[in-house]
Amino acid sequence: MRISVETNGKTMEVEVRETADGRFRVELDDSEFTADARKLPEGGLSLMIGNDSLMVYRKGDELYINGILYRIKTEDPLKKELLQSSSFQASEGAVTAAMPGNVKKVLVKEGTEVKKGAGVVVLEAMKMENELEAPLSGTVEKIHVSEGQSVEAGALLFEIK
Amino acid sequence: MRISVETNGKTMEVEVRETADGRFRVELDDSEFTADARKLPEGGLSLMIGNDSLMVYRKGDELYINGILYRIKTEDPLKKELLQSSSFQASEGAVTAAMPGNVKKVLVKEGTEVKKGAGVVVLEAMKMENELEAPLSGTVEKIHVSEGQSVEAGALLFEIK
Amino acid sequence: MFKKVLVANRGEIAVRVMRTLKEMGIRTVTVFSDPDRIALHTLFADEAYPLGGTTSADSYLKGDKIIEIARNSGAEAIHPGYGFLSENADFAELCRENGVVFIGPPASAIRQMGDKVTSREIMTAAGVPVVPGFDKPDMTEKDALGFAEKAGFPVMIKASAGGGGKGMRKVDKAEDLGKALRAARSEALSSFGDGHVYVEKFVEHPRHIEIQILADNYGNVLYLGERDCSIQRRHQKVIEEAPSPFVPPEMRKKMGETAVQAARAAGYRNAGTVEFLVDKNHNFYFLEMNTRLQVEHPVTEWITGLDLVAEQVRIAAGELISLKQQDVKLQGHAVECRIYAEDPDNNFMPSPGTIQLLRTPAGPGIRDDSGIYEGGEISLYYDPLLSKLTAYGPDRDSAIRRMCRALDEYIVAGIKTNIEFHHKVLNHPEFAAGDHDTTFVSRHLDELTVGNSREKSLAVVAAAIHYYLNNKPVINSGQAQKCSQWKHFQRSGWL
Amino acid sequence: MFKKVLVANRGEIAVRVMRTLKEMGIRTVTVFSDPDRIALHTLFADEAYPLGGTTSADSYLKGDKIIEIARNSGAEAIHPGYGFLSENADFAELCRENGVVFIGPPASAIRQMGDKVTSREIMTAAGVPVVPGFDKPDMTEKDALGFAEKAGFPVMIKASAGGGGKGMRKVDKAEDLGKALRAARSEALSSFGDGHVYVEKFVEHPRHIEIQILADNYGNVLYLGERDCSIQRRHQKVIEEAPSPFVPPEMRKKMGETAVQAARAAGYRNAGTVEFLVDKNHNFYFLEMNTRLQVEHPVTEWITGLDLVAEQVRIAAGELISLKQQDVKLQGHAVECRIYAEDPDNNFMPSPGTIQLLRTPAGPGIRDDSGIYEGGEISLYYDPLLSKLTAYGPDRDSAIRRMCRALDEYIVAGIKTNIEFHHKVLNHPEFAAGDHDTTFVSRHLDELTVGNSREKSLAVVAAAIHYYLNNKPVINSGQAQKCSQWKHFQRSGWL
Repeated sequence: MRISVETNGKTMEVEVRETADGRFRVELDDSEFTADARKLPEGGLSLMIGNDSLMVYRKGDELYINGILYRIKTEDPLKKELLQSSSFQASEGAVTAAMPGNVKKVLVKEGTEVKKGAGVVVLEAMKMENELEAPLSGTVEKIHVSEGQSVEAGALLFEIK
Repeated sequence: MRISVETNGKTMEVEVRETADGRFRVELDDSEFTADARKLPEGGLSLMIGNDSLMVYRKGDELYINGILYRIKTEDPLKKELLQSSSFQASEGAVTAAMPGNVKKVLVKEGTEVKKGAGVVVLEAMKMENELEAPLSGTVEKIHVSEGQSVEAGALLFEIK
Repeated sequence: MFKKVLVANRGEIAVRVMRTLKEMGIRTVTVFSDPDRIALHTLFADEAYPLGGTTSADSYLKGDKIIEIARNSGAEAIHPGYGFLSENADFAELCRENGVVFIGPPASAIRQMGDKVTSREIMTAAGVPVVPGFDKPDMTEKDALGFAEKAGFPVMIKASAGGGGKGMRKVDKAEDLGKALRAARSEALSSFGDGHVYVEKFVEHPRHIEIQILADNYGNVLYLGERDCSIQRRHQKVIEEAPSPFVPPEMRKKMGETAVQAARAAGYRNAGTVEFLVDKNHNFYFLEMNTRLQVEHPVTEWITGLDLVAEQVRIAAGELISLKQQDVKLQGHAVECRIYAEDPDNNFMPSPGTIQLLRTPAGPGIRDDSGIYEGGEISLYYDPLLSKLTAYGPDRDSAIRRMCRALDEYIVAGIKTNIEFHHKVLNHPEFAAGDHDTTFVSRHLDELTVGNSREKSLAVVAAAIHYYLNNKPVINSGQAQKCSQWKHFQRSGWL
Repeated sequence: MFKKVLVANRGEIAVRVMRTLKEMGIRTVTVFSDPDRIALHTLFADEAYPLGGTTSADSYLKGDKIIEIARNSGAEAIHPGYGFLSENADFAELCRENGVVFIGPPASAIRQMGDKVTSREIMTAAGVPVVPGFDKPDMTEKDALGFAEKAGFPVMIKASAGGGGKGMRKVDKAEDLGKALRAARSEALSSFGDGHVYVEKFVEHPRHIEIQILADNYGNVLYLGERDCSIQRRHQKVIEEAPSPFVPPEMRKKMGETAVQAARAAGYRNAGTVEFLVDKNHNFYFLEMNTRLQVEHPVTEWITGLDLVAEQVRIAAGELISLKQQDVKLQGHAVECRIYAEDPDNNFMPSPGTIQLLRTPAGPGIRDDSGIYEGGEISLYYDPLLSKLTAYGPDRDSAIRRMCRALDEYIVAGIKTNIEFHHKVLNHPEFAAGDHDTTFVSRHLDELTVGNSREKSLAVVAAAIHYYLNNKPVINSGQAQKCSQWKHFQRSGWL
């Protein structure tokens, strides 16, 4: 199976094959690796790549190898094409919450003209305030939240046009 | 629901009811308890009985309350009756393995007459040998294992008649 | 001794305090907000009482309600932990009025030390060095200039009512002073409704070094060595150590004795911390006194062998401190890393969520004071401190290497944490040399936060195999196709 | 210093040794048997090599294969842990012949100390006290009686080739001696094919107290205080502590200096332990020397602040011991509980199986050296030691109370363990008074093993609610009935 692996903004193509004895051959650039894999309780994986013993846990894009965190995206190139063709393109002026939080303040009204970098909404979480700024100069088209409201990570907060 | 609870060889009848507000009323002997219950990750349970905070984990007959182990059996009296009427009665002279292990030695042959307490099979596990004795005087009817064999806990080892 | 004590806090510190109470044979009571019904401290206590509410103001800051619960449950004393009500003089007073022992200093000491100007006055009167400064109603530009030229530039203009850097200006030379004074006054007025400012000598490249003290009701005041808390981000400590690599023995003694003087001047009781700013010439200046248990108290426990919470409880119960100054022996070195739910690569933004996977370090010289468990929720309503990891070794170098080993064992998935950030700080040559000050993190921010710099090719191979196993084409029976890929993986022959 | 070291062991000790190696920046290599492919030590190592085989003899005892792996992997040294090859003189020699450093004493010291008669002779010659005894070819009843009357009854007849209590007889008075001598000879002959016996003074109510020593290649030999290991079951230690509540300072010094004498007499290098039997009058007698790291070394690490594995590695690499005798400072008190997979209520029978649930203790003064993880298998082929839990406190009482708190936090489900047994020992008045000897467990077996004696009514209520939630009648839709009860419980509204 061909898999594209992205890390630190760089994408690599990796070929993984299962061999007859239940081991794995992995090709990456010009190198070839042989690996033995065993499942661990709670979703972990023990890999012996050569004789390097790796304890692997994966949650989303987070890959832990012997306790060390790597941010790595993996995708099947086939699936990726499918996804990209139908993907939703978010507007440049739309701002979403990077973390769950409470809307502490809404600093401007809908229809106001703002400059790029002007504060629009203040989110609060865990004793810390975070002012979200207009990503571009323009008009505040829509504010989707009101003061005191709590929002999830990824929630659309406001749009500038 | 009526539940029979057995601990330290003593059986108690307990009545558990769910109340309208999602709490529990439990009657035990002359006492009544009110409890709030929340599920914890990995199968645990947080109980507030009165204001006592109990963290409860259960595996088989082992009940852990705030880390302290209680051996407790619980059964639905209805189910219990069903089970008892059809239960398999093991023979008095049959000896099973109390732990998984390796059969280190078989000390007697089938057909031999043995006295109660005579050694019949030696099981070995974790650097320790354990000699299993005849539970009654009689003839070694059948030996189900041979030297060097590994057995699971509960495996039938031999029968005396 | 008390039979039952209420812990009016949550998270790691509530659990840590209850551990000692349990060791002392004292029954533990705690309180919990609505989101904390199954938080670790609620589960850990012998008895737990609902406070209702979600925000801190609606729950853990409800002093009257907490005192009522203490009385109803039969708790004879309240341990406030840190934060929340721990430095609230009114709460301490209310406890006393209701016949509940507040495990901390008297309300008067909290009140005096809580006010910047008052505490500065008390310390000056007691001969404790403070940062040279000048304060006068309606201070003119000429007044300020007179001070600045005597003390030497740079100086700092600060709002009396200040906090969070507002109404604050650093002034490097005489000609900038007037403008800075006006700007600070105007900002102070608009931020706090009070335009009063004062001027202080600016301490360049300061280290933050604090002295732990213990004071009982019988006039005994002890110092337990110092902690160096110079690694800070956003004016908040992230790594602390004891002893400080910057403090020679004679300075340790002098700082310790000065801290005792400060505590006596404040009429202090129980455990407390006197914080100092230290300049590059080893001059130290009183910064403030924290009238409670510090977050970083475990590093002092490591090098003294003492249990500070046990000392707090004993002092509050009217007992003597368990030892004398001459019996305090500092041995070895300890480092603490505060494990926060935050993203160092994104301006240390908090990261609430569910702990999907948790592996905690253990073994020689490692202590983990945690308030979380696998599957638990990190709520956005409270402080993002997940755990305090401390490492001990015979010397600074071995303690640091031990900490690095433990950080590698520590896995928290599902939320972002600063574990990798800690690793980078500990491996930075400036930190390794003990040559850092409070500007360390901001000066090296880029080096400390750009992702993970370790070797990656095995990680790529591992990621690819992991993906393969979860997505490989199912070629067996129709039955298998109904299962998730992972289940199929579990059943297939290669395991 | 070494760049790469192979750890030829498994379980908790392999993990513990690798932790220190990682802290020293040394790459870790280990070996594993077939059942240990995903054992913790295999996962924990940087590199792991299959040994094949299942039993110890077929895997971890294959010295030649392990040396081959060390050479092929580029490991410069082998740490043997305890057990397995750690006291095998031939293996130590084979390492040397193959240019691999054996992290332990020279083969000659292992060989001499491994033989009961030789070690007794060496110690006697060096002036180290041994249990008074008499040994002569063809010893007559008269010879034995002569000794017994001089030394005083009771005496012990022991087989030279002995072990496991066979060929051993305790004799209380002169008229029983002849019969006992004949019986012991006959039993020794039939058990070992060698009827040679000798006679020794019987030490009544002995304590088992041992001295940790360190010896480098430059003639430095240090003693690091004693450990009291008198709590034993089946002649195996279960609870150890340092210091011993039975040893006053002057005796500590005398025992330490005697142990150094013993180590010098044996030409010893690296870490080792001199075991003594101590009678009620504080007389101590050489028992044997363990030429390796002891299971219970963490209690010494707690009170000295040292890392004994790091000292072992440094000594093996030709470095000096990191400190001098006068720098050894003992501070506080430490207790160790060995957590075994065994059933104390059933004659301590081993209990292999799967760890279904694991909650480990943490917080102040607690160290858990474990070789297991949740979901892992405890194999019947190896030692049943799961973990070593150690607790530290400023004094014995606080260390014991801390240990009790930690035992309450410790949950191991799926197999039987001795956690509750430990709790009972620690709470026994004789242990609390420090007044116990090696007969403690057998004398109090009934009190220590009859189930759980704590208050039970809340447990019954909890069990009933747990049962109810997993078995309550499903009254909703047909859909729900397809799910397991627990799933239904997860979905239902009351959560």
